[in-house]
Parts: sequence; C-alpha cells; structure tokens
Amino acid sequence: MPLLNNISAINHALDKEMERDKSVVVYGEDVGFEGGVFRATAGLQKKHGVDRCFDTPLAESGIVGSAVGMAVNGMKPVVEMQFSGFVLPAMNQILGHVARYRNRTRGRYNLPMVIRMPYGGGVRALEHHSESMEDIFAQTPGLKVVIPSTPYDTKGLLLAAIRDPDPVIFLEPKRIYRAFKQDVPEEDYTLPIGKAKIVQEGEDITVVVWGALVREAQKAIKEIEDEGISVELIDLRTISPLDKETIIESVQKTGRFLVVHEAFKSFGPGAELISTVNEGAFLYLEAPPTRLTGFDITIPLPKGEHHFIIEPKQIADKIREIVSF
Amino acid sequence: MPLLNNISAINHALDKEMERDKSVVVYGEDVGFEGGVFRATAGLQKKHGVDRCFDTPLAESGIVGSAVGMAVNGMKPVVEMQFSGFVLPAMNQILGHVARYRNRTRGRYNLPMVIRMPYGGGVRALEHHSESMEDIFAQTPGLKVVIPSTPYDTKGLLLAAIRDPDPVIFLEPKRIYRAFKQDVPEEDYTLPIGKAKIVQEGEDITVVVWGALVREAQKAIKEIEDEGISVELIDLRTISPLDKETIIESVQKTGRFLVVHEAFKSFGPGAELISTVNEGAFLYLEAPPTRLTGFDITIPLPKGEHHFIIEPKQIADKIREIVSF
Amino acid sequence: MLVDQFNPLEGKMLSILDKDGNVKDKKLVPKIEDEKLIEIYKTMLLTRVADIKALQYQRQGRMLTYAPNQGQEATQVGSIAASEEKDWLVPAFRELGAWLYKGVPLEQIFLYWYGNESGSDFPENVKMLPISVPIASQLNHAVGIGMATNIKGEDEVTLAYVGDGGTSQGEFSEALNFAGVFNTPTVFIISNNQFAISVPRKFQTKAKTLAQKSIGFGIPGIQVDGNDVLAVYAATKEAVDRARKGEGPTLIETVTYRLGPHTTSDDPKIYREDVEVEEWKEKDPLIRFRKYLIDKNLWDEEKDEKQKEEFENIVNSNFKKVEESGKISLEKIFKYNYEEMTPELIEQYEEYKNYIEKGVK
Amino acid sequence: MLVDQFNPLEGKMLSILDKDGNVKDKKLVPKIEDEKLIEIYKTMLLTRVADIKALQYQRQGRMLTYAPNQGQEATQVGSIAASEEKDWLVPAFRELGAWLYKGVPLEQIFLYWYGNESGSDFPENVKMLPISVPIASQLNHAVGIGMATNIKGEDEVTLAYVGDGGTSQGEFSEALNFAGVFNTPTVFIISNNQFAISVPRKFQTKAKTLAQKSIGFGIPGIQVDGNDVLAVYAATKEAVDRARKGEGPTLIETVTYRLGPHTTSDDPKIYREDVEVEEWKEKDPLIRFRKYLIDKNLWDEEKDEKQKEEFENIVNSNFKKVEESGKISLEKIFKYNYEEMTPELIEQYEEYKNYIEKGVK
Ligand SMILES: Cc1ncc(C[n+]2csc(CCOP(=O)(O)OP(=O)(O)O)c2C)c(N)n1
Ligand SMILES: Cc1ncc(C[n+]2csc(CCOP(=O)(O)OP(=O)(O)O)c2C)c(N)n1
Ligand SMILES: [Mg+2]
Ligand SMILES: [Mg+2]
Repeated sequence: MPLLNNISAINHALDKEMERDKSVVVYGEDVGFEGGVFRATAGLQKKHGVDRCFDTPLAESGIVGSAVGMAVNGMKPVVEMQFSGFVLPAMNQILGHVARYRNRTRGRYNLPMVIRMPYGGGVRALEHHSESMEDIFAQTPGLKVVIPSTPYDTKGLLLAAIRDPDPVIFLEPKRIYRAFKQDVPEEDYTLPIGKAKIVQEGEDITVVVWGALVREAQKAIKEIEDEGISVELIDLRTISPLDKETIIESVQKTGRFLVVHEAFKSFGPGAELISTVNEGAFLYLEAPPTRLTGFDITIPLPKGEHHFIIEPKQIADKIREIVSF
Repeated sequence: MPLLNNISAINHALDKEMERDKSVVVYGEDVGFEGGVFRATAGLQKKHGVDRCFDTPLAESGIVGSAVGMAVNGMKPVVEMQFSGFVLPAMNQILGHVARYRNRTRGRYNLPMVIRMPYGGGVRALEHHSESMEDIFAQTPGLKVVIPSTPYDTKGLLLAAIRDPDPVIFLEPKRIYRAFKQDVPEEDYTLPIGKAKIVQEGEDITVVVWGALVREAQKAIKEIEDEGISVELIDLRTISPLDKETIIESVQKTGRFLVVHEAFKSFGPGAELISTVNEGAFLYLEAPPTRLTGFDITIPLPKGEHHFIIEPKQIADKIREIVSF
Repeated sequence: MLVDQFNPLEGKMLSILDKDGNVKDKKLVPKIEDEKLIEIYKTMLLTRVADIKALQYQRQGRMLTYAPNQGQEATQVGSIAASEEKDWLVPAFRELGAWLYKGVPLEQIFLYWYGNESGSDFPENVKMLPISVPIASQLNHAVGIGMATNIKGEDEVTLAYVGDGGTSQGEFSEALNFAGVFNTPTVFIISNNQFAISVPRKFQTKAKTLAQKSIGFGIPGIQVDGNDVLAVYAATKEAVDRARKGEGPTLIETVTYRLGPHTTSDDPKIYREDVEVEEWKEKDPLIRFRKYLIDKNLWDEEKDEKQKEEFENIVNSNFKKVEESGKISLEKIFKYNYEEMTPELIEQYEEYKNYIEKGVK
Repeated sequence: MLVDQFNPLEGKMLSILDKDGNVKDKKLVPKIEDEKLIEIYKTMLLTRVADIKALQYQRQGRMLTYAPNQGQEATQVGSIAASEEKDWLVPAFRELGAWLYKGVPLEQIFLYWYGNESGSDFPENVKMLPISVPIASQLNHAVGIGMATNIKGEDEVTLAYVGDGGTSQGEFSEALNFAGVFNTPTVFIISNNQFAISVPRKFQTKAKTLAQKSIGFGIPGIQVDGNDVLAVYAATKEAVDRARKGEGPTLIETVTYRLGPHTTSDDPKIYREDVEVEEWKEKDPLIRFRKYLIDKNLWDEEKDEKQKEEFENIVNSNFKKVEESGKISLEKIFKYNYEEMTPELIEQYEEYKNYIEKGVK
C-alpha cells in the first residue's frame, strides 16, 4: 500500500484511471511536459502519451470550452486550472455551459468531465493564488463540487469524480498538498460524491469543515479534549450536492452547530449550512448555529495573511463559546 | 414632476448625471446609436455626443476591463451588460480587478464605476436572459450591489451608484422595466446605498424582498390583509453591503422571518439573510426563519418558466405557514 | 487552392455567381451533382419559407422571440452542404438553413424558439450541438470536438458558426488559436451579416476583413461572397477536405446581409436605412441560385411555386404540432440538471408538486 | 516607417546592434542623447543587479516568490525609455527595468514581492498600474486609459506589457480590437521570452510571429530583437509618436529570452536544455549595449564595476528597509476594501481585534 500525500494521491489516481479508461484525457497549462506546477500530473505524458496528457495555450476558457467539446465527443477530460483564482476567465464556460448542457439538451448530451484546481490560502502566495471560491460553484445547478482532505479521500473522490456522468469541480486544498502522508490502497476504489464523513462522533456540538480545515479542527478538538466537550466532527467532502441528512441528524443529536471555512463570511458557504440546520433542526437548537469564516475582504498578501488564516485555537475558542451559550 | 417607469427612470438619471458631471461616460453593446436593446440609453448619444455615449465591439470583458482603465484615468464609466447572463465573460475583470483595485493599491487607485444589467426572469426569454446572479456579486468584497424596485428608487439609487467612489453592480429587474409608472422628482436626489427600506410596518412577521418581487409581496400582503396577519415588508434595495440593522431590528420585533427571492435556493442570497437573522435575533425567533426561492435548477425556457416564477399566492401561503408555526 | 488564390489582405473575395446567377469564372464552379444542387436549393427555399412563417407566427403572438435568417440562406446551406453526415455542426443561433440540411426536424427547431428545451434534444444521428446563446462561446466546443476526433484517429470534420459580432469576443480568438495549435479538423464560418444587433461591421473591428483574423493564428482564411451558394460551397468544401486530410482548421468569412430584424424584438429602422436593405435584396441568394438552376434546366418557376406551397403546408403543420405541445411539465424542469436528481432537488420537487396539486398554480 | 519596412509576414525583424554591439545599419540607429543612453544602460544594470540580489534573498528564505528578469532588460528599458513622464505604464508582472525607469522606488518593488500590498501604492507622479497577475487582463485597462485620454483630448500614451503566453488569452484579442476600434494611443509590447512557465512559444500558437496578430485588428505590428535595446527603443519610439499624434495603437513583439526560472518556485531544468540557455546568454542585452557604449566612449569597464558596486549597496539597503517593515497591521487588511468600511467589516474587524488583543494570535 503506497504511502502518499495529497498531491501524489492525485497523480496516482489520474495514472490509474488513464490506464483503466482510455477515454480519460488530462490537460491544462504546464500539465503535460512539465507535469504541472505542483507536479500533480508528473510522468503522465511520458506514460500515457502526448495525446492523452498535454499542455495547452494559456487560456482557461479555451481549456474548459474545449473540454465541453471533448466530453460531447466521447472523451472524459480532466482539466486543470493552475490556481482557482485563474478559473475566472472560464466562468462563462463553466456556469454558462458546463453546468447546463445536460438540461439544455434534455439529456441528449451530458458532460462527464472534471475541472481540478488547487484552492485556498495559507501558502504565502501572490495575489489570485489563495482564493476559496467553492460557493460560486456550489450555488450553480448542474455542477458537483468536491473537496478532499486526505490522500485516501483524494484518490477515492477523484476516481468517483472522473466516473461521474456529471461535471465535477474538484477543489484541492493546496495548503495540505504535502502536509502529511497516508497509506492509500493500490487497488481501485471510489468514495460516494454527495456524502459527508463523520470524522469523529460526539454529543455536545456538531462541527462541519472541509479541505485543509479538517486538520485544524482536529487539532482544536484535541485542545479541548480535557474540558469535557464532546465534538462531532463532520468533513463535508462534497459541498454540492450537500449531505443535509448527515448534518441535520447530527445537530438533532448535539443541539449545537459550528461551521468553519476560509471563504469570506457574507453570502458564503457557511450561510447555507446555517440555513440547512435551521430548516432541519430548528427545534433542537440550544444555541444559534454559528460560523467561523474568512473575513469579507480580499485575501491579504503574505505579510497580512496570518490574520486571515483560521487557527485551531480560534476554532477551539468558538466551540467553547457556543457550548457555554 | 415626470411620470416615469423603471426604464425611463434609468434614462432620466443617466441623462441628468451626464449633464451634471462631464466625467460620466456610458457605453456597451448597442448602447450608443440605438440607445440600448431596452432603450435605457436612448437619446443620450445624440444629446451628449458620441464621445460620451457609444457602442462597443461585442466583448464584455473588453467593456468592463476598459472601464477599469477609464476610471483610473479620471472618468466615471457606467457600462451596460446587455443581460446579466452575459456578464459571465467579464467575471475575471469584475471579481479579479474591479472589486480589488482599491485594496490592491492601498487606495492609490479607486474605481468609481457602475456596471448596469437587466436581471431576473419572468419575461419569457431565451436561455441566458433570465438569470438572478446577485449572490455572486454580493459575496465579493469590494463590490456594492444595488437592486431598485420602483422608478423613484431607480433614479435615487442610480445617481448614488454613479457618485459612489466604489464600484457598484446595478441590477435592474427587467420584468418591471415597464410594469408601472411613478412620479419622479425632476430635481437631483440620491438614496443611500446600504440602506433597506421598510415598505410597510407590521407586527407578526418580517418579509424581506427586493427587485421585481417587492410588488409580488405587496400583492400577497393584500391577499392576507383580512386574515389579521400584520406584515412588516422590507425592500432590501442594496444586497451588499447588507442593511443588517434594519432586518434584525424588525425580526426582534416580529419574531418571524421570511425572505423571498428568485435566485436558486442552495447557497443563494436567502441563506445569508437567514444566517443574519440567526446571528442577530435568535432569541426572538418564534418560528424558523424561512426562505421562499427559485429552485436549484437552470431557469427554464418560457414553456416551463411558470413553474419557476414566484407568485403572490405562494408568498401569501408561506406567510400563513410561518405565522401558524 | 482557393485560400491561396484569394488572399484577404489583397482585398480578394471568392465569388462565382453574379447577382443574376451568371457564372463569372467557370474554373471556380465546384463539382456538385444535379440532385445535390436541387437539394441545396430546396433547403434554401424551405429555410426562407419557414423563416417568413415563423416571423408571422411571432407577430401573431403565437411564437416567442425568434431570430430571422432571410438573406443568409446561401451562407447557411452552402457551407453545411460541403460536409458529410459524420461531420459535426456547431451552431451559433442563426443558421436555420444549416440545421435543416443537417437533418434537425423543423418541428424541433420551432419547439426551441417556442420556448421548450426539448427542441435541442436532437435525434441520435444528427451530430449537432444545441444553439449557443453566449456569443462565440460555442467555438471552443467545436475545437474540443476536433481534439477528440484527432485523439480517436477519426476523420470527422466540425463546422462551427459565429457572427461578425462574435469575432470580437475573446473566445473567438482562443478557439482559433487552440484549433491551430492542436491542428483540429475545424472549419470556422463567420456569417458576416454586417450587423451585431445595431452595431455595424465597421465598428466591430478596424480590420478590413474578418477573414484576415486567421493570420494571427497561423491558419488559412478566406473571404467569400456569402450570398453566392456556389462560392460558399467551394470554399467550405476545400476547407473540409483539408481538415479531413489532417491539414487543420480554416477560417471562412461569408459576406452576407441580414435582411430582417435581429430578432423579433428588434426594430432595424432605428439603426439602418431602407435603401441599404433594398440594395442587398437585389443580391438575394435565392434569386441568384434559382436563376442558375433554371439556366441549367434543373428547375423552373412553376416547380418553384409548387415547392413553395408544399413547404408552406409542411411548415404550418409542423408549427401546429408545436403549438399543441403546450407547457413543460414540472418533472421535466427538474429532471435533467443531473443524471439523478439530488436529495435537495427531490425535496424541492416533491414539495412544490404537492403544493400545486392542491390546485394553487 | 519601421512598421512598413519590417513586415512580420515577410519574416522581417528589426535589429540594429549585433550581439557584439556593432551597428548593422546606421540609418536605423535612433537619435538618443548620450545622457539618456547612459541612463538607459544604468537602469538595465540596476535591473540586473537587483534581480540577481532578489533571487539570492529568496534562496536565503528572506523573500517570497519572485519573478526574475534576467535577459529581458533591453525589452523592458528600451521600450519605456521611448515614452515620457506623462505617459502610462501598464505592466504584466515581469518588467522590473521598465518600472525602475518609470520611477517606482526599488523599495516598493521589493515590498510587493515581499508580500505587502503597499508595494503597489506608487507615488502620485508615477503613472503606472499595479502588477496584474491574471495574465493579459491588464491590456483592457490600458485601452480604457487610452479611451479616457481620447475623450479628454490629452496627448498621453499608454505602454502595455504582456508575455508570449498572454497572447493566447481571449482578453489579449479583445484589448487589441478595442484599441483599434477606438483608435487609442496604446503601444502593446509582447515580451516574447520564449516560455510561458514551461510551455515553449511554439506550442502557444501556430502563428509564426506574435507580431502578425496585429493584422486581425487592423493595426500595425512589428517584431524586434528584444535583446537589442536600440531596436526596442526605435520601434517603441515610432509607435509612441504615432499614438501621440492620434494615429492609434501598435503591437510590438520583442524577441528575447528568460535566462532564469519562471519564478523562484520554478525549475526550468525540467523543461529546457542548458545549451539553449547558454546560446541566449551570448546574446545578453547588457553585454551588447555596454560594448556599444564603450565603443562610443560613453562608458568603460571601470565605471561599470564601480556602478555595479554602488547598485549592490543601494539594493541591499533598500531590501533591508523592506525586511524591517514586518507584517501588515490588521487595520490595513480591512481598511481598503471600500472607501469606508461597511458596518459588517467594522464588526468583523472589532470582534477580531478584541479577540487578538487578548493575546491569542
Ligand atoms: C456574451 C453575449 N453577449 C451579448 C449577447 C446579446 N446578443 C445576442 S445576439 C447579439 C449580436 C450578435 O451579433 P453577430 O455575432 O454578428 O450575430 P448575428 O446576430 O448578426 O447573427 C448580441 C449582442 C449574447 N447573446 N451573448
Ligand atoms: C489567467 C491566468 N492563468 C494562469 C496564470 C498562471 N501563470 C502565471 S505566469 C504564467 C505564464 C505566463 O507566460 P507569459 O505570458 O509568456 O509571461 P512570462 O511569465 O514569460 O513573463 C502562468 C500560466 C495566471 N497568472 N493567470
Ligand atoms: Mg452579425
Ligand atoms: Mg513568456
């Protein structure tokens, strides 16, 4: 069983799937010869040929738009946006076409494609390299939005995404690309899209997180372990479709709710989770469902980033606050 | 005092402001010679010259991107996206630059510009002509998002938007462009951006709406008048920055909350309002704060649109449901 | 090669029939079987008839917004006729003649303009994408289709359409550039009908021709008389043949004119003079081609009248079926957003269904 | 006119100095005062010194991601030197020499790469936009500046930079097209350094030159030797003069080479051969220009050494100041999103400020 970090899990999954399914093609800027600026696609061109893993001109709309045509014509494109901040030139394609092709044609054409992109902050990067845009995709009917948090999940979810008959936005928390390793089974497996994972069970409060913040939440929980606060931690894994059932069941049990995310607060993903809890567990609530989020500001350049990044201590304090409401 | 509908109020406001402030320029596709596909800019080119009101090539990113440069170089551009569905090619400019220029340069460059666009459904149009995308703009730090619902508000808010030192997304509910007329003062006035309007006071429930749905909500309220349900109706006017104070105060009084909007439900604008109510009035709530929204689907073509459009009856029934929770 | 003979930078435009249907240069006349010539003409005629009818229906309040095609029939049919069944058609939104020739049932086309998504659920054998409303965004789809064609080693060609206005969109350039780099079998056809709604061609770009835009992508480009169906066919056929042989993409600008309004919501009198329209009416692609066929003894006025009448009946009966189709069911607006409805969608659907079953809406 | 003499379609490229600093064709040498020649050279040298230092700092872990400029100094300085103080500079992100010549304090440039937004808060008199990270998106800004210039009837010119990779973005084409249509006083400079990160120029487009992309927009285009500062200056000067006279935009492709990595996170050994780099090192723009100046008796090796040393000290002291600048205050990350902080932002700010004042973060 290979010991993989998140980035090598992506590479591994792509490699396996290209081997298994000849209709899978992988492309984007620097994706081919170099193997990607994060090395996610390293070695794939050499192994699977320049036809199936290649570089494109520098044009995100061209990349996504051509993937639509590829998918219509029998391929399963897995394309990369170099950073999620650079998906914006492709918005017309993603929101205007990718999400809508099946509905527009009443099922005549569906688009089995994946748009991968490194996302989130915390890597001391230039502007446009730290965005958390899951909300825009999650609010778009016709898209699925997946965010893995471990190498094991990365493999299982990426394989599921590629095999999904609908288009999947696959957001990769770049902050944890190389943060830790995990044993990942060599054999083929998928994890269900649309299902959250209960990372740990608990009684007093439900905490929902995803991506890089799963680990931070785990650290926070460790911090308050001794205080007798029992936390149920849920890793959302899929932002859309949202696994409301798991969340609501949990809050009906715990009576308290906290969602933590790095995206901006206002009109952000946390708002949907709070509304979900309201709609499904209002009468069980012992405290207002709460969000701990990024500020409503452009994510700062590195010398200001420390203010923006949510640390375990903040999560722990917020849990304490809610539990003592 | 001229009797104006919503579209003529836009025309009137633009005309007045171009007269008053020579740095205001108005442009977009078909905006100049023809005066816009909805006639919003009719006559402006003739009156103010082709330098200040003109047609562009068909390229939304070019329109918004050039407006950035215009604003940097001393103009106040008011640009039009022909329909809000066609703003997508300009997303890189709007989210990546327009919203960020002030922050990026620490105030060295601010962008006093307005991006106008007809928005919303209910006009039996082709695909991409009925979208409600306020949420994407509202969640973007650095943008302001304004949606008028009457000719009076249209003039006052559009003038405020043009004079605002920050970029404003001005969404025009096209369904009510010509729905009714109102006396609009000839003289100059502005309405504050960021302030909601209490359309009518009430005791039992707070209903928040904006744009074309304000009238529908009013009709709904008329329908239930006799039932002894006293509704406080709030027209949001500005989606971002959100006037939380007005909303929270109202819900603290009424104890019940309904937001109605045409945008999709999940991760939509209603979620933020519910979260706001939760955070600000949790202990006052007598029923779960509720949303009545568009479905999580691509807005249907005209022969299916009737299912999607929210009618007064639906609002009335939802109010009844909440009040009897 | 026509693309070498007619260099847009030298102000040359391919034109074979003059406006009276006379052949200007016999060497340029493409080889087309008589039967096919008639099929082309008939499709142009059906296009014209259906278009006029659709406008009438709309004016009668029986149809929704509709985008007319009059004047552009040669561009539409001449191009697609140069392709084969196995080839792909990637439309913009104003290529009625091409769609009909490709085999889309008229009923479906009407259904689309009637406001029903099922109009884009084409029969399996019709290799055509749905209408693309966001201008120029379809071109990258066409290129992607061609990239897949290359990977699979097939020999299908893709015809992709865009308007003169569409050439200003960034996506236009991205697509042509990708096509060049990946050497895709794509033929791009710019229907230069002189207007993007109210904006005349000369304000769309400072370039003298749209064909010369090809130079920036290292691919061949040619300008042709878009009201001359033989010229359009000849240029497209050459491009299709090159594409099929693996010689890559071509850009064709067809110079034509939109005789009608942009759509039924548009009033062209605001932005153009009647005299201009009258001038272009004299260059009507149908008249010209009909004269050519009559001269060749392949057609006559009587046949024409009869054929028109027959088409009128067909159009009427097709539209009748559409009018009887009624509204779209609730299920259909929910069902196609994903392969399987999500739990949330099921909930929204059920709740609303129960609500309206109480007779409310 | 150079743009007429050097037609990219005919494979012609403007080049004045050979790699040993000898003048190839005297008639082409632009008139530049001796003082200015020296200023140009000094800026190129400062650029080189600052660039090498920045890379060192980064390798020492004292600087964040940095985008090196070595090899591109002639392109950067030669172009901007042809403009005036009243003209605008719209950068991409790799034009250190141009920024320095324009008057941006080195300290600010370092501050930017150090990860502080204040690095883009340029002095009032420096008419330059901030670095634009989304490739090619800055070009429409440049055009908008020029549209305003035209409306105001002023005579300022805008120089806008983009990389070879950037020419594939749709926005590149939109901007050039707008510039043509609105006849803006814009000079577009493509720094063709042969790579977009790992992707070589030849995979970026099938077009033989990038200069020929101008043809699609009806504007003049020219290819110049980007390692020859006199050629770059001459072409830009002509374009700037035309723009100032109201004769519209020009596209200039400077053919150069990025000798270093794309950024400090990049390892060029993965995608290119050392021999290629060595070949280009022989065409180093500094060596060539220095030889020219020495031949003209305007410079000598001793001066050069001294100057370099002086610059090294300046660079070091500037960077020191930057290193002492520390982190950004909480207030500053909140304050600039709007002219006035919104109530929500005030709340978020206050809450967090109170929280960290308890000593937590
Ligand atoms: C991205 C986008 N912007 C704007 C529109 C609105 N619009 C519809 S058709 C049209 C003009 C298209 O002109 P052209 O490409 O010449 O095609 P034609 O209508 O002449 O066939 C415009 C601006 C659109 N559909 N998509
Ligand atoms: C829209 C967008 N996509 C991707 C990137 C990531 N990226 C940064 S630089 C670069 C290559 C740019 O190449 P080129 O335009 O030739 O400029 P150079 O780096 O050679 O100066 C890429 C792909 C980006 N910054 N913006
Ligand atoms: Mg047109
Ligand atoms: Mg480059």
